[in-house]
Amino acid sequence: MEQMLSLAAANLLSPIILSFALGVAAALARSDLNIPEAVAKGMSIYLLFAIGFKGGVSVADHGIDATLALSLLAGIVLSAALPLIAFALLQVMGNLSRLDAAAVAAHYGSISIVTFVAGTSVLESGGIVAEGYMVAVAAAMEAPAILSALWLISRGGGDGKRMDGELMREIMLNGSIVLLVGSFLIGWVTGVEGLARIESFIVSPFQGVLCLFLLDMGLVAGRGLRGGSGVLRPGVLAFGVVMPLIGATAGLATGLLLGLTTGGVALFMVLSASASYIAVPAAMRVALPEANPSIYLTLSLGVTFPFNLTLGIPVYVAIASALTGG
Amino acid sequence: MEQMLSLAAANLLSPIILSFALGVAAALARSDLNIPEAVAKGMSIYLLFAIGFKGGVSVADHGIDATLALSLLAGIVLSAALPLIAFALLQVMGNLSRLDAAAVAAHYGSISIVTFVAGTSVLESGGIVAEGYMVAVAAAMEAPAILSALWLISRGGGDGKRMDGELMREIMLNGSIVLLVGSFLIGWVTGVEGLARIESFIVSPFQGVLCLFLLDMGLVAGRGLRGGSGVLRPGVLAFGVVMPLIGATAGLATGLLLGLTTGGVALFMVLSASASYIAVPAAMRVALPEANPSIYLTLSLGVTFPFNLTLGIPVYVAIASALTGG
Amino acid sequence: MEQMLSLAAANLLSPIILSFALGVAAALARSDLNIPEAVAKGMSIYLLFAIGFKGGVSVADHGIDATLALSLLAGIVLSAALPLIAFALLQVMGNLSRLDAAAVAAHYGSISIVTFVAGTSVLESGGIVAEGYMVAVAAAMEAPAILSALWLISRGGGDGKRMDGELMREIMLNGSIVLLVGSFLIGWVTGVEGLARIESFIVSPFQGVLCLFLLDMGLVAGRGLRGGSGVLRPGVLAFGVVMPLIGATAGLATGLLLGLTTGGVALFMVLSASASYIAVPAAMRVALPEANPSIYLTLSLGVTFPFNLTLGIPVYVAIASALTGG
Amino acid sequence: MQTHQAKRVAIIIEQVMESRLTDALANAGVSGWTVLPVLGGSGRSGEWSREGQVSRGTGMVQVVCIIRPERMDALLEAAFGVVERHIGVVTVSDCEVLRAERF
Amino acid sequence: MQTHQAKRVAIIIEQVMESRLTDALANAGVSGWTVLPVLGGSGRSGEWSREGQVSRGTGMVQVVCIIRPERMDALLEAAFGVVERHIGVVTVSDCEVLRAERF
Amino acid sequence: MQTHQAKRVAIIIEQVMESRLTDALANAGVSGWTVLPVLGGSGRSGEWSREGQVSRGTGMVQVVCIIRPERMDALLEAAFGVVERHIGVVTVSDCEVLRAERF
Ligand SMILES: Nc1ncnc2c1ncn2[C@@H]1O[C@H](COP(=O)(O)O)[C@@H](O)[C@H]1O
Ligand SMILES: Nc1ncnc2c1ncn2[C@@H]1O[C@H](COP(=O)(O)O)[C@@H](O)[C@H]1O
Ligand SMILES: Nc1ncnc2c1ncn2[C@@H]1O[C@H](COP(=O)(O)O)[C@@H](O)[C@H]1O
Ligand code: NA
Ligand code: NA
Ligand code: NA
Repeated sequence: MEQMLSLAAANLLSPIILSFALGVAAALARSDLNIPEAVAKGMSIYLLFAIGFKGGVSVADHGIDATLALSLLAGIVLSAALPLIAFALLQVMGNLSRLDAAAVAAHYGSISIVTFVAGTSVLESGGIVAEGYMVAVAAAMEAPAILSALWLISRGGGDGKRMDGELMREIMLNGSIVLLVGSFLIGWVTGVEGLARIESFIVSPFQGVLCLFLLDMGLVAGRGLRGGSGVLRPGVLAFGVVMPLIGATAGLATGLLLGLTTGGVALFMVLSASASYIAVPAAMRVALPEANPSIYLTLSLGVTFPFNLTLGIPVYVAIASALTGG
Repeated sequence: MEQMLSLAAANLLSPIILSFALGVAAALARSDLNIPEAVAKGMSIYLLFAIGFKGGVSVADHGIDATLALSLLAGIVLSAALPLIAFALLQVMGNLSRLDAAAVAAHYGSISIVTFVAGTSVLESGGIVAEGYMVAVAAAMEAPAILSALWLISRGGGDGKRMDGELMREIMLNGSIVLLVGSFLIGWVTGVEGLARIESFIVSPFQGVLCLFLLDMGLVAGRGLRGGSGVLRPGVLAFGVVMPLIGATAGLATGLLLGLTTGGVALFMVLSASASYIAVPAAMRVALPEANPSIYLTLSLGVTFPFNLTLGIPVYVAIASALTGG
Repeated sequence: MEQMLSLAAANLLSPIILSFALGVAAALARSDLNIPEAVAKGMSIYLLFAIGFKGGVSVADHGIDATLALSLLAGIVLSAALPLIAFALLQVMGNLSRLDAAAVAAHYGSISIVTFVAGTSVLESGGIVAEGYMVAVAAAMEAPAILSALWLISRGGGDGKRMDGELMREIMLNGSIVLLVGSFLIGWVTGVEGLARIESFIVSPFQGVLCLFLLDMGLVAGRGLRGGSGVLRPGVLAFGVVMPLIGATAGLATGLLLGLTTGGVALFMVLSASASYIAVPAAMRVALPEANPSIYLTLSLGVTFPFNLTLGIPVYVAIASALTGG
Repeated sequence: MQTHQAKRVAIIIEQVMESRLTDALANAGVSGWTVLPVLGGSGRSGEWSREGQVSRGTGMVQVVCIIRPERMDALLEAAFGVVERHIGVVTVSDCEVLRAERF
Repeated sequence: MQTHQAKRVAIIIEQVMESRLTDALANAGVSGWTVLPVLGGSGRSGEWSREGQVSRGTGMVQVVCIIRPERMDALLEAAFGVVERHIGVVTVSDCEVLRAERF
Repeated sequence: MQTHQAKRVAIIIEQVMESRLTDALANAGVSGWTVLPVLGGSGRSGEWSREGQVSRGTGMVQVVCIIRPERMDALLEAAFGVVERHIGVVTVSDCEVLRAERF
């Protein structure tokens, strides 16, 4: 408990969280501070490339763990199952329409890669190692939740043809999945030697870029809160905090069952607790255009993301440490 | 004197000044070399974040100086007073309309953060330290000059309602102030430990980013000179060189009175000598749309900025060194 | 031969080539992965600045070689002569219209600066030094090919007035030439001392930035292949591989005649073998708007660039090493 | 100078729908259009701006299409099939064009 | 396909005035508009382009507004209050819209 | 509110030709225009998009020009001299403007 508190405090006062807070504050105060879309996209490409590459190098370095395939499978199952829980929960807690509830559910089954990156950065500063292939698990968890949610809707009748091959392709080949998996493979192939050549680009400045990126995320989240605050009833708001805890618990169980390291268990918790706000919203705009984007975006980016970033991650890491004896 | 010359020469042949010169030359030669707006904005965000953060860390490291509050106050007074001098001087030297004169005056009371950054970089390469809170002084000096200038206009009669709450908010919360103050606070809170985590992002590449940023500034200044050269009469042009010297003298007196270090005095001179070209022009377009932007932009960016960058800064540093015995 | 194979293999499995391959694969799979135009442009500015600066520093460090002027002259002659060969070859191999053939020919006389950068990076990782002024030779080789191609067209009759002073100015002062030459001069003036100040910006992260840049190039090339694959007949496709070999041979002869170092000879081969895809296409859109851009862009960027990047460069380096005893 | 009657159809629609709309146009035999960026706007579903976007995937674009008057209905039919369930605005205005052989 | 008469008002104005203009529109009861980016232009106050901008804060945008003909005057009144002292151009043209219930 | 008849000429043309077109306009005595960015499009020379551009130098822009009806022919003449050999589209439509003294 004590460790948890000190970890949480250290996390809250780290440059990356404070940068996020600065962004939120600036947006709420309606400052015109803003980071150009192209620059923010450039930073996210950098972060994805770096995290994927380092994951691949770590796999090259430590060899493939027997549980790699099992972990991928578990990630897919979690991503597909969590929306069902979220959907049921939303019908108890909020009273969203079926469409809105399904759209929200899709976001919580899928993952937020920035939350994942923040998680790895907390692990690193605590000196805790994790399986390098967790970035592959992250990639595997992006899409299944979308299918689950569409299945929930089609089951309830309606016009049905929500999903087509084109959309499927768009989801599976969305830029962040491709970049994450691609750089993971590149890191795997080139190994420690390859890392040495680009280390001073992808390792040393990583934390600093993450600061500026989270500053932008804070701006975006703050704007979302300003605009979307009226949209969310208390029940739905509460869902944004309860659901990550449920997800984290599911991730914890999975990680322990698979016998992962402390870091691996913590990252499984982080992934399951996190909610998508890039890939899934775009898919929802195509497949469920009638669902209200303000609801799922405000919830995922304005409530769950800050919650995980500030309180969730240190708590998940502390629990994983306690239960794995790490 | 000798020291001044050698400092000036070293400054003129440094990569950052030469990059600026390259930009000016390319623009004058009408090369299509250009840096995308988003990238330039990204670099300015980086520079503001880095300079603010380092200032905060230095305050955390050395403790608060008793003169912090006094310095802030002095900065505000300087920023408010300099436009009055500038306005009077413009009526003697140029013969601008009252509106144009007031708009120009606002720019010279306010500050140019890039000039400030260039100043700190000259101090650093000379091994001269300065009070970390000077970045806070820079932030405090941005806005008062605008109010002074609007007061000058309203005093002269006319429609009066130039300033409204909305504009006030826009000025006080403009992105660069928020980022500078915010990262200053973050640096202060996280201290040397926080700096250690992001040092290889905000310290090591700083000078290099500044080079590319000044290349862009050179392009912009050169384009301004090309377009605006016809606008400025000799008297107004001369103002662009005389006013910074007056500002620097006021800054010198202030710094000495406050008993700052050599670096602090030099930076007070740099701030007072510099003229805004980002925050103030935008405010003028809203509050004084009848004033001619070519005049104030060409003067501030095409005349005063290069003057300070190349000759002004080394001279101010040399004088500050001589008078503080630094 | 053995050395050639191992160099080629090492090259193929380096992070930069794999990043390029990732980009091509993502584009062919129609992933929506993309790097914002502004960020890509920012990276290319970084690369040009860094390569130019380092070249200048190296000249400052080693003094001017007596062959500098001769090398520049040889580059100009090569750039002007290669389009004549290309034009003749295209009339044998493909059956393009005179206009299309001339436009393609211009691309192959001129150079691709990214291919050059990739070449220097292969040399570096092999510990092979080259004359620093080769970046100046690269700049000198950009434009003459365009004049040659326009002369080919005007000779064939037609309306003639393709080239005007404005276009000439645009070509000679195009951004990449100005930046390359400018930063070369800056590096020369500031020397090793200047490099020390910005080393951690332009040297350490260079390889990493090159990875992301080539990822983007791969995306662009892949999209070009997808769109332009129908345009190219087998004869024209073959030209895209044969012409670089002819160019490399001409470059080899020139480099040996001039008595350059191993690295210098290799870079002369790389420059002559490479085909432009930035400066020349823009010039062709102005001067030869009737020529089909799909042909020359697909050929240069979709065929010749990947060929040089993957196979060409290691082969050229191996040959240069063998023949100079390097 | 000789000009010809034509129609200018402007469709403001979400970016994610862009390729679906242009595919539908192409299927309906329309082969010319231009896509323009949009910075922001306001409508029945509230105000938005590119900068204020919570998700960066949900911006809008404007697709402009110049066609001969007689082909208008086919185009509107095709466009409407895509726009129907989505937010967006479709306007048509008269215009004249040079080089009518192009349309 | 059924279309309805409407007016298309296009206002080219400085970026810094954008929010003031859209606020005025909203106050006048106009709830739909679209903001388009502008790269550059030329007018009585000379030529400018986004790239050539000396200050990056002084670009322009185009605000496009589709409304029912009878509501035009209120809109122009509101817009004019903002545009009056500033550089900029206001044009009105006829157009037709699908889905008239939206306006 | 008092409005005046005018013409709106919109020219979609390659970016590299932009300055040549605006120079021609200026020579023909036209002093007002606005340049808008274009993201992509499709025409007789195939489909393209800014993102899919093989070369980044070959995008397109739209130049919009509001003029008095009587000056139209001079403008079209000038524009056509530049556009002739190039891909691109020229449209003209009627519109009304506020502040006619500006044109
Ligand atoms: N009357 C209008 N005039 C111009 N643009 C509009 C109008 N109504 C809606 N729009 C645009 O279409 C988008 C979606 O509108 P809506 O479907 O009404 O929410 C808005 O954000 C605007 O960009
Ligand atoms: N006749 C016109 N046609 C199109 N745009 C114009 C016209 N006149 C002015 N503009 C635009 O409005 C801006 C300001 O014009 P002005 O107030 O005349 O300086 C110009 O930079 C152009 O973008
Ligand atoms: N009918 C059309 N409507 C709108 N834009 C068009 C049309 N035809 C061509 N364009 C635009 O003009 C560009 C060149 O057209 P083209 O000369 O037909 O290849 C296209 O890429 C489009 O951006
Ligand atoms: Na999740
Ligand atoms: Na000042
Ligand atoms: Na070549």
